[in-house]
Amino acid sequence: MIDLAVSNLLSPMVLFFVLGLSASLARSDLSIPEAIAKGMALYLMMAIGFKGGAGVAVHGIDSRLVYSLLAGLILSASIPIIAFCILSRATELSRVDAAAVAAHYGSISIVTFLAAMQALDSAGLRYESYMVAVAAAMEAPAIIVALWLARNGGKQPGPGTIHEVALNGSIVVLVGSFAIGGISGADGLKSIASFIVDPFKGVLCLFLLDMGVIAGRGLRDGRRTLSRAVVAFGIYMPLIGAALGMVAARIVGLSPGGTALMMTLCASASYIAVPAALRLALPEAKPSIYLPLSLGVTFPFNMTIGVPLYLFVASMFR
Amino acid sequence: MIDLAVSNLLSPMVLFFVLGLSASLARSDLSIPEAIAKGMALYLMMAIGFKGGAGVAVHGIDSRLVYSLLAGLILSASIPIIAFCILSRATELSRVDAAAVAAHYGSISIVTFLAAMQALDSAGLRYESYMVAVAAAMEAPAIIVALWLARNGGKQPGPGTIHEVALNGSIVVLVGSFAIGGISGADGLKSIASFIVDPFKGVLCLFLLDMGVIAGRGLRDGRRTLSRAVVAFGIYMPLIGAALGMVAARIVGLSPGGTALMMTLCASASYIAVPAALRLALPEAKPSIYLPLSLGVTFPFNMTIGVPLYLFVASMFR
Amino acid sequence: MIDLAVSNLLSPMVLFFVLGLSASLARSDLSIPEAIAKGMALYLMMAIGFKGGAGVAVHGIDSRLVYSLLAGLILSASIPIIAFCILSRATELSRVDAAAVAAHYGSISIVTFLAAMQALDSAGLRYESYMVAVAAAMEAPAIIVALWLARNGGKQPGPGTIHEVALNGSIVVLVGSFAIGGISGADGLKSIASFIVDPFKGVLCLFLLDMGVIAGRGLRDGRRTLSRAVVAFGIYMPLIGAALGMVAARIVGLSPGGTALMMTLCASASYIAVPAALRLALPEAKPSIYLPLSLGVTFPFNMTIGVPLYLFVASMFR
Amino acid sequence: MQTFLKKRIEIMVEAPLVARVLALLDERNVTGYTVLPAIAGRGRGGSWHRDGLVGQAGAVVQIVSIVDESRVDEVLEPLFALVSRQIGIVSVCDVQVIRRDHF
Amino acid sequence: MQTFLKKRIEIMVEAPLVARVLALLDERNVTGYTVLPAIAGRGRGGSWHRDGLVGQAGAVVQIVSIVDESRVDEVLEPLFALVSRQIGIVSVCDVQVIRRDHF
Amino acid sequence: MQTFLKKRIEIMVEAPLVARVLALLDERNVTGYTVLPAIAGRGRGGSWHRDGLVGQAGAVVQIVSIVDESRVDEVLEPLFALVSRQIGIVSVCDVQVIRRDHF
Ligand SMILES: Nc1ncnc2c1ncn2[C@@H]1O[C@H](COP(=O)(O)O)[C@@H](O)[C@H]1O
Ligand SMILES: Nc1ncnc2c1ncn2[C@@H]1O[C@H](COP(=O)(O)O)[C@@H](O)[C@H]1O
Ligand SMILES: Nc1ncnc2c1ncn2[C@@H]1O[C@H](COP(=O)(O)O)[C@@H](O)[C@H]1O
Ligand code: NA
Ligand code: NA
Ligand code: NA
Repeated sequence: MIDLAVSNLLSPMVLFFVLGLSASLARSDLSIPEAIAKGMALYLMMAIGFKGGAGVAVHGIDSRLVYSLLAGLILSASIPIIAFCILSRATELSRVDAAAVAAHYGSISIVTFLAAMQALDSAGLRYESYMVAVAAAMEAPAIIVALWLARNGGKQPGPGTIHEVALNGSIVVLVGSFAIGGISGADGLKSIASFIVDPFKGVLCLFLLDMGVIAGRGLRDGRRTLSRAVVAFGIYMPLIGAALGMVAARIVGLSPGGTALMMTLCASASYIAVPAALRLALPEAKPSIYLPLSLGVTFPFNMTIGVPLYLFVASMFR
Repeated sequence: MIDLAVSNLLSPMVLFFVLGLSASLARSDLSIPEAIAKGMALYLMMAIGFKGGAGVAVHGIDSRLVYSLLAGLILSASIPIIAFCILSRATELSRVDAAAVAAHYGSISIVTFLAAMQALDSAGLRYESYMVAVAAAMEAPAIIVALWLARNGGKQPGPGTIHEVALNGSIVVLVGSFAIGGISGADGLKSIASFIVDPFKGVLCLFLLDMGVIAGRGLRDGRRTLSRAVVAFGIYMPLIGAALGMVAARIVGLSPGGTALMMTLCASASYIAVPAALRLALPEAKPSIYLPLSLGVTFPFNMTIGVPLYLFVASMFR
Repeated sequence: MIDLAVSNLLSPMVLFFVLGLSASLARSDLSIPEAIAKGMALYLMMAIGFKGGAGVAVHGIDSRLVYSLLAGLILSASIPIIAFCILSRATELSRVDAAAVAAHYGSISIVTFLAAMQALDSAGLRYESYMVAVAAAMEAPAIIVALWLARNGGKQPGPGTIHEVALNGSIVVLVGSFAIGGISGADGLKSIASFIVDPFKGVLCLFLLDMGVIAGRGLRDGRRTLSRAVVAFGIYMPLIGAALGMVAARIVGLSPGGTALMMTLCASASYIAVPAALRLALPEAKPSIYLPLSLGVTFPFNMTIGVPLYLFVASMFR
Repeated sequence: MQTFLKKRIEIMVEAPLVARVLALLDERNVTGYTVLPAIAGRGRGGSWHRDGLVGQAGAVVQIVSIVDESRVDEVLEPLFALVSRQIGIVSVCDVQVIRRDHF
Repeated sequence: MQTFLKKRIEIMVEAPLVARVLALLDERNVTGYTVLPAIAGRGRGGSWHRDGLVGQAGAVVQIVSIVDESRVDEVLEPLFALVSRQIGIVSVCDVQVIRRDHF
Repeated sequence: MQTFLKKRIEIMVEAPLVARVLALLDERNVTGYTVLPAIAGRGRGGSWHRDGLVGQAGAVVQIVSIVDESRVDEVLEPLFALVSRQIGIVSVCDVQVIRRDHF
């Protein structure tokens, strides 16, 4: 366990994240241009989507694929309800703010997922290729549930909002690349491997440097706007999510690697897709609560402590 | 033929193009930052220029190089005249608009050229390295001819316009990299191969995802502004161009691969350099006609049907 | 010597620089988006920092490391004094402008440093990995000395300025990556080598194309604003700096490669970090003097003539 | 030189809302508008910065539209309704233009 | 605080034309100008968006120049001539500045 | 529709100075501001362009802040002091806003 945690904490990936975080907290002017960050995000989506699809093409479609997708959908829809109940009791947040925060924890952070995949690769643990599809499936449901929680029978999200979330650029690239990878198979993967496989880890390091800077900014904002009870939620909620993810993964029968990924998905909180959707669908909720909480508290927690913990727990099921 | 077409249509390259196109038509917000798209375009120019130049350095200068350049210049100057005559008869476009559209078809689309090169590589067909130089030579002449057609003896394009087109950034990078490749030769190529050769195909995939989005936007705009006769022109004109290119390539004696590339150059229509030049030199012409036609009709046609067709026809000369 | 110079001048790296320079002087509209240029700069910093740190991890910490850092600090603090004395006598610059120019020559240009490292690699000359740390150490001291020269006992730079320079984004990435490379060692380097090692040279070529364009712009501006005496200073000052660097390197006992790098650091002039700092700390100094001088005169001089010269001189100590 | 009095409407609105504002302007047959990016800002709800990978939430975009005086109210009313629950600032000033027909 | 009345000229012009507009301003010895990027827009000729690899055609850029009232006509006349055949909108408004000498 | 008179302060300032200008606005409790990028410009000190890897020196950024008339002087005085030694242009114009409480 300690070995795994130390080797994860000393991986270039996590170190670059910490570098960005520290630079941001020390008020360095280090920053990555928005266009570059978006370009890298697109690249990472394209790469994991394609690799996942090619993996499925090679290993064949598993009966567990469908169960895993179902499990993901159910978890993404039920975690917000649990989060909402906890927030209503344990914090001072208003109904609307609690629902908004809950939506973030039901949805996922693809960067945390990437970090977990990379940690599995380093540890030599294998995982199901289709977990990428599960990640994509878990992006949206939480938003719809949260809107229902916020309104409690009031007016429902228009079809506009659902369309916007489902055809969100990054989901399109992820799912589309997954499909292209599935069609192209091993040959396709080989033909573009020197773009999407070889430099992948390095790009992820540079990307995490940026994410560290952003998380540091979130942390600084959070100091002013978040109460202790809310910060605590940002740390124990991932553990609750991970536990649920673990149970679901065991029921579906995922491999230890797949279990670790499912735990990571449930533990992670969105900070891009969900905030944008909520600004349209739930403008009364305060971004100054949900953004710093997800980005400045939960994301760094998962990157440093959460992911190695989930890996350790999952690896016991070998 | 069907094999070739299917394998081209199912290549990751075309699939990513189709993904972008579909996302755009479904009104997804998928988009690539302008800076990233420009950076990739620069990279692709640099890479094909350098590889072309290094190829010439290795294989020696071919007597056909000069004839090919000449053929390219003549085709780029004469295709607009043919296009103009057709447009004047078959469509309702004004003299100025017809000349503007004609200019686009005389000039070339470097992305279509790249796609054809990649398809040739996949099919294992070889081509002359200097075709890159032919592509560069064909960028500008069409503009001058078209201005002459539009004015029909009226005032000529000032030296400013010609300077602007000839020293256009992307031509400078293409020609400059060709020269640098020629000077550096095989050693130079080897020293930067892991930047310009290995990831090339993958970058092209990501770039075509973007081009698909742009083409989709063009297609959407075109629906509103283009008449049927004009849309039809955007589909049969590439075939006429390709036929002329084929004849020229046979006369010059190009290899089957080189023939396919010459056909592609003649069939493709510009959508970056020519529109910008025409806004200065022929502001009366409506961009809402020539942009969607070239980008939304001809470009997707060539990417999906045209290129495999030209390859098939050219491969019969083996 | 002539061999070395020719092979350096005909390396793709220098040829791309010259391409950018010529395009800019011929008023081509060739330009690289700011975001891409910043992204490449970040990449290059990350790559040389990491490689340097991993190198130190592999070869162990050298007692000369500390001496080299010390030498760098002393040179960076004393070169501005020498430059200031020369400028006061040989040019018509005001006290404040002379101090501002002097600051640039005490600090360093990391791109020139990269070009020298690459030339050493091509020539098969080895150098100390920690020279990257020396480069980082030499960025800031010159600024503080120059402010003191400009004010001559007047008000000192506030702690704000020093904080801004020391936590400047690019220094943070360079030093941080050096540290991460040191912690990750050879294994870490291997895991991201296909991102930071393989494509490095190619990225540098594209980056130098951009730097050529910028230098050309500087040269054009300089023609209008710089007197002959100032231009001359921009050419002989690097030679003085290189001579001092050579002496220091011999005293410290650096390898021939390390000596060439130390000479290059002393010969090069900053054009990003120092100008930004001076706009805050010494706003009376005219950017229209120091920017074109450093960027349009000294930088191209070092890229074409300086670096091969320093290599040749240093290689005689073999 | 003869110029004509028009109104310049400047809308600063949070990025996720831009599509709706533009749809509204289209609906009201405003002759044209231009969208300008912003890189940073501060308001009562805290500060934001566009560097790095940031979502749209928080960021603000500027929309400029020059319209005839007679159209101003027709545009402001629904804009007010739209922006009142969201983050947005609308300001109007007098400008002189040289081409009357364009607006 | 004492301020001085000047004119703020705002030119929205299609990107390929920018170099010519700036050359014109230089010729007329305007003391200064600043060019701002735009990301999207709509006019009578349709809409445009700067994302992706798009050429310059269609895209619009904003040029802002603050000038003395006495110079306005001198600048507007040739601007009108230049812009009349192309895509461009010129508007002028009153502003107060704090440094008189600068313009 | 009822509107309220406010002042729009537009500050064009060299990029290295932006942090200090924003700190000043924060200090004076201005309710908000938005920072817009610029891509090129010319002034008495020559021209600049943001393409390529350029440092911050030379480049200009635009800061827009809409404030109540009563606050204008309070903001302009220290701005003037800050900008007088540096590169910067401050202009103020009248605008009508639709939400009074925001400023
Ligand atoms: N008075 C103002 N002047 C200019 N921009 C403002 C002003 N107030 C707010 N903004 C912009 O609108 C965003 C949201 O403001 P708020 O809703 O007050 O948090 C800020 O981050 C600024 O970008
Ligand atoms: N009334 C307007 N206000 C602001 N920008 C405009 C206006 N009309 C046109 N534009 C801009 O100018 C471009 C060309 O307009 P047009 O020539 O009408 O097609 C549009 O795409 C907009 O970016
Ligand atoms: N009159 C003006 N109108 C608009 N922007 C200006 C004006 N004068 C100067 N600028 C901007 O301020 C920068 C510095 O001006 P200067 O201090 O005159 O060199 C210029 O590069 C422009 O971007
Ligand atoms: Na989750
Ligand atoms: Na053609
Ligand atoms: Na130096």
